[in-house]
Amino acid sequence: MDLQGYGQLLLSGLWVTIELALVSLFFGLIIGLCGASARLSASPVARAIATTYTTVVRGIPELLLVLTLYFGGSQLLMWIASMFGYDEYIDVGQFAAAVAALAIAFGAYSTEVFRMAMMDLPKGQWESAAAMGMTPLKTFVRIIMPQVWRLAIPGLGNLFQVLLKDTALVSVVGLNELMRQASVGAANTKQPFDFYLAAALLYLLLTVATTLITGYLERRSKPELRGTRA
Amino acid sequence: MSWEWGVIWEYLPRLLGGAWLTLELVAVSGLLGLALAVPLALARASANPLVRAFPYAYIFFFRGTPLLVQIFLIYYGASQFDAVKESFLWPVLREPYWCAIIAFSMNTAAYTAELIRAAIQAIPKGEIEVSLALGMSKLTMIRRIILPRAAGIVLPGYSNEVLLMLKSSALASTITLLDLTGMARTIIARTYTPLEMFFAAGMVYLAIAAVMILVFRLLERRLNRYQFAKRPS
Amino acid sequence: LTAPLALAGDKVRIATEGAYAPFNMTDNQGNLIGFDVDIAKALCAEMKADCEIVAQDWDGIIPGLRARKYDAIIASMSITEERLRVVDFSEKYYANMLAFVGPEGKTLDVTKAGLKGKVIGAQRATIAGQYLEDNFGDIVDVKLYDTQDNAYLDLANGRLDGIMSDKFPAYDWLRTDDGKGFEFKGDDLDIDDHIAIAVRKGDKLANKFSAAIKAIRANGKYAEINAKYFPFDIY
Amino acid sequence: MSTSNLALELIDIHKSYGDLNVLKGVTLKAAKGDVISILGSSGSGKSTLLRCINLLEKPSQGEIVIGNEQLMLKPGKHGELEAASSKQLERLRSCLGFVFQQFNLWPHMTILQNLIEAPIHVLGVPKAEAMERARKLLAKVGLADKEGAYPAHLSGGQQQRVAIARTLAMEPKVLLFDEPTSALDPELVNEVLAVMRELADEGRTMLIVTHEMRFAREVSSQVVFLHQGQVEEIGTPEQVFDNPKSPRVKDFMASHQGG
Amino acid sequence: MSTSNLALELIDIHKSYGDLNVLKGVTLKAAKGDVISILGSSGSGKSTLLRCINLLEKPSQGEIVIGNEQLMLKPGKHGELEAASSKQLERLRSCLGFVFQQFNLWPHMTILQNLIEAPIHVLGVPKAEAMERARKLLAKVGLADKEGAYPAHLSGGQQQRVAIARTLAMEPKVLLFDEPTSALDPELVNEVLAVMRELADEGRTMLIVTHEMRFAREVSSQVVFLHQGQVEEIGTPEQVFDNPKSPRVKDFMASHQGG
Ligand SMILES: Nc1ncnc2c1ncn2[C@@H]1O[C@H](COP(=O)(O)OP(=O)(O)OP(=O)(O)O)[C@@H](O)[C@H]1O
Ligand SMILES: Nc1ncnc2c1ncn2[C@@H]1O[C@H](COP(=O)(O)OP(=O)(O)OP(=O)(O)O)[C@@H](O)[C@H]1O
Ligand SMILES: [Mg+2]
Ligand SMILES: [Mg+2]
Repeated sequence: MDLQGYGQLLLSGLWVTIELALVSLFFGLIIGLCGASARLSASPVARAIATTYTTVVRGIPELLLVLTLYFGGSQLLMWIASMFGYDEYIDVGQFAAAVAALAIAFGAYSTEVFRMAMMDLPKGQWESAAAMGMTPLKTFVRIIMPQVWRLAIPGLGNLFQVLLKDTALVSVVGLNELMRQASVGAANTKQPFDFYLAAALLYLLLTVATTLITGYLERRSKPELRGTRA
Repeated sequence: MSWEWGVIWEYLPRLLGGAWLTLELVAVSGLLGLALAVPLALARASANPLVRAFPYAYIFFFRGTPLLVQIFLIYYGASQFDAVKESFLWPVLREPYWCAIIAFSMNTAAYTAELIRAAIQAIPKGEIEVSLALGMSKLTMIRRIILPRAAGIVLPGYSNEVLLMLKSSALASTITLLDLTGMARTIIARTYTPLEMFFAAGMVYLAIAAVMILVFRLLERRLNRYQFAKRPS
Repeated sequence: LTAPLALAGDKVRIATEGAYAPFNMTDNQGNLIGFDVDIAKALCAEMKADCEIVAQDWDGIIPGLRARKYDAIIASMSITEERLRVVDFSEKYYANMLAFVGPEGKTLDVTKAGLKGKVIGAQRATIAGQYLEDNFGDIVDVKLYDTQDNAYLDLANGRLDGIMSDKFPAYDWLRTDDGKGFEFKGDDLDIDDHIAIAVRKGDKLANKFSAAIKAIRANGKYAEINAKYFPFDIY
Repeated sequence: MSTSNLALELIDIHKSYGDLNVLKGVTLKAAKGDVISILGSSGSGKSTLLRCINLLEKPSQGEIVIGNEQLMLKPGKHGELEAASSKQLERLRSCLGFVFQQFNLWPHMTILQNLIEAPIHVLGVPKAEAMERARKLLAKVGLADKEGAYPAHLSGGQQQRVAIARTLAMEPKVLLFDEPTSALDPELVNEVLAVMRELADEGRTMLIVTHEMRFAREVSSQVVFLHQGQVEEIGTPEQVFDNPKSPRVKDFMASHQGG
Repeated sequence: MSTSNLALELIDIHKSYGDLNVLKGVTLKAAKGDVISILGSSGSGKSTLLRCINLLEKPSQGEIVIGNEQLMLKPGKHGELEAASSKQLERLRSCLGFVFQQFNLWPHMTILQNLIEAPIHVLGVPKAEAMERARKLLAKVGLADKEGAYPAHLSGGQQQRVAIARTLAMEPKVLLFDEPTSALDPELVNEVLAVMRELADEGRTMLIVTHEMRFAREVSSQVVFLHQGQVEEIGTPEQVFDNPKSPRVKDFMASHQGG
């Protein structure tokens, strides 16, 4: 495989991909947690909003989300700002738009994962904490979250794999992530196979890393599996 | 920036034509992928490490690399070899339609196999043991107990996978197919109204997704009716 | 949305695609190079403007301009009626011609009768693609590709009988190893296709670019750049 | 029974699920040191009654007094009563120890962490003190060596003993047990009953829903028999077990003796 | 006991998990019509023994004879024995009815479907005949009206009765029960015991692992007491319950009488 010196370009793309994926993961997890709480909440309004959100976002292509936020985002922000008397041009950066789009998409899928995990948790776990006089917030943070987390890790790991590959869509807003760099390399050297294979190998590398990390997190979240039976 | 509704209406019929191809691609490769996924999942769940190895590698590769690369390698890659071009496969492989179907089927098979495997392993062990205790052969048990039971468990996850496949099918446009996205792009090339066209295409995707979600919900109600039916008391 | 922007002294941000050899390309250090880029630099020098050249995917290039992500597009973009609805153009900086390319030794009669039933490829979202669809769409099987390179690949793979493309990039490709065994078929098609610089509607920058283009044509700078890429004048 | 000696009082508790009236006015008093066993056939409302006491289920009507403090209730949206002040509810709940049939230990924490969690985060006990107390309780239920283990590593009987210790760590005024042994293998039941017997001997106030007749007879100061959401019979163990007045209680005793 | 009258014979069954020797040579014979209860404390190997009989667990050593046919065994990879012919294993398994503690009904099938599944797909009984037989069995266990319901809609006792009927639908030569009532609420136990008592009266050959002492005493022709993987005592119910020779059995009986 001869990359004709374009190897470092690929590596810089790989770095952008990782950066995008990690930042989107962070915000996506927050959105997912809120979404799942809303879907399971007693308030019908919160439930309706969350359900609409997951249905719509899971139903439309991520590409559309990226485009809308990147090109429409400035307009929307400026329109909002103008209501407060601020009339300057507001730019939505490429990175911000891409992260927003990816996080919104990831949030929709992870809402479902968190919801399943929360539903899988026996009701007794809430009740035993409540029966001791814990506040609902404390119960959520100290008792429920740690357990939801361990149930959700495998599902989230899968979603992260999807997210890694979805980063390829944001090249449309001018971000030089891995797939875009591969196609630039391919276009300029006329060696598409070398470049797409190289990109595939780098993605596989990320997959291996993701698998190892989720495996580690999963083990760490279940301390009782480490010890032997007493 | 002005927003042109007129363009959307003018080109809607062509978009819908593209949507039809999208549906066709998803349906055909969905079914093929499912057929491929079942044996893969069964092998992957096997106790024998030799039997597990191939599906493991297959699933690892197809889930670990972008679908775009897979399509590219199948469509442009395979045809680099004269052996392929002279073989009986060429009439199939020269068609972008079949290349897309092959790529999508193999890709979705990997994801689906993983889902089915998880479902098989989620069947309570007792239900399997009771089948053995009643004298069922392995094959009968797989056919009569394991697969029907796994089907019910896998359905919610599988509906997600089909939605994802619907959206990934947009990559068919990279190999000259005029699916919904390909059609939208071709129209954009003429009208320079990318936002309007992507919006319109997005809404068509959303409509298709909504119907699919509905169908899956009905299917789930049917397959898992034992959970839905009201307990008489 | 009419804030004053990007006049002399300000920074001018210019977008190009970076994947359209030999006009705009990316070298293995990630730098943008090529005819368009050289012209852009020459024009900026002429205008004494502080310029920055950025790479942008083709699909998002006009929306990005309109959303003020940059101020001008110098990416071998043809002036068309549809584009004129949404952006303004400077004067042309070169003239494009279309041509058919096919395998050496196979006859490809590029008349309506001769092309009947053939499979011809072109890049989507290009003048060539549209010309092909408009003029031969009813008789040939048109295949549209995301990139020109994919079209070349399929030509080499035998899925295509020929390609309709912009002439100059094809000329460049025919000189590479991959292009061996292929040749232009028939005469060039001059369809009065002018390549120019796109700016936002109403932006005075267009006039400044036009003036600068005239100036570099006059002072020999243009010819110097032209000679780097082609042995004939492409203006 | 003087008022100052009152540990728990339930007045006319009603509860319905939709059309189903599960509790139809239950009144019950427990003085400090009382051990009250609640019997009744499946579906008679025993668990529901217990869960109403600390508002895990919301009663439709009734009053609840814990110690000398009345739980303030207000009508909620769906016709049932809810706590008027969540502060008060949380405080009163921490005075009521509830031991579940399914243990409900927190699987992600060690045994010791299970025991100190609520004292620290609800009562605000300093960590060192909470740990000391927890270790004493573990010794008491015979599990001193298990403090670092996770719930998944214990047998059912051990888990239930930890659950009891966890409840005791809050030093509750009243202990509520909902069939604490029925999720256990017959062999493990005795472990848990032994711990409960000890608690009764210490003079703790306890309400116990159980199917262990022999145990109930031994430890209870009062036995309550629930039938279709009402108190069918109440009295000393001798009265209820040996001379029940109600024919329904007679039947029940006949089918459960020796079973 | 003449050979032709033999229903089941186990000869010197051994089983270990890694270093743990769970069964250390168990020999047992059941003639047609015998009802053998297997007692023993938790962990003594009762379930393991039962599961070895139909090779749900693979024994490390031993012989198994069902009716007049010996189950052919061959050494497997990890030192344990496995069936030499899966055909024979399947056939012999269909002669052994196994009733699990956890019922293990197939939740996606109706009660009737649960009953006809194995007869049709293992024995090849025509569907109409299988249905007719299934309905008779459902009537026998008192659930004639439930054939269209799904398992989730039945109470535990009803589910266990369906599980028994499903096993009977195969017309097995020997019935094996592993604590068939211990997953049930005390109220529901009697339903299931009643059905089992009836089967005993019909003269079925049964091996029953149970903690229901009264029941074991009533229905058994023989009682086997397992201790640490060996037969500690065997005899008629009178011998084992009232005059056990082994001190270990004496202790066990003392702690279980009346419990
Ligand atoms: N969440 C609920 N929704 C509807 N009905 C319920 C609910 N919880 C309990 N019930 C019904 O209320 C009645 C009383 O239930 P409860 O659990 O209090 O009985 P119990 O006396 O504890 O029985 P058991 O001995 O079986 O535990 C039952 O008929 C039950 O079906
Ligand atoms: N799969 C296994 N791996 C390792 N050890 C096991 C396994 N299954 C059972 N054991 C061990 O074998 C021993 C006997 O278990 P078995 O289930 O046969 O006991 P039992 O007599 O049925 O007890 P119980 O009355 O509790 O059901 C126990 O010590 C148990 O821990
Ligand atoms: Mg109860
Ligand atoms: Mg057992």
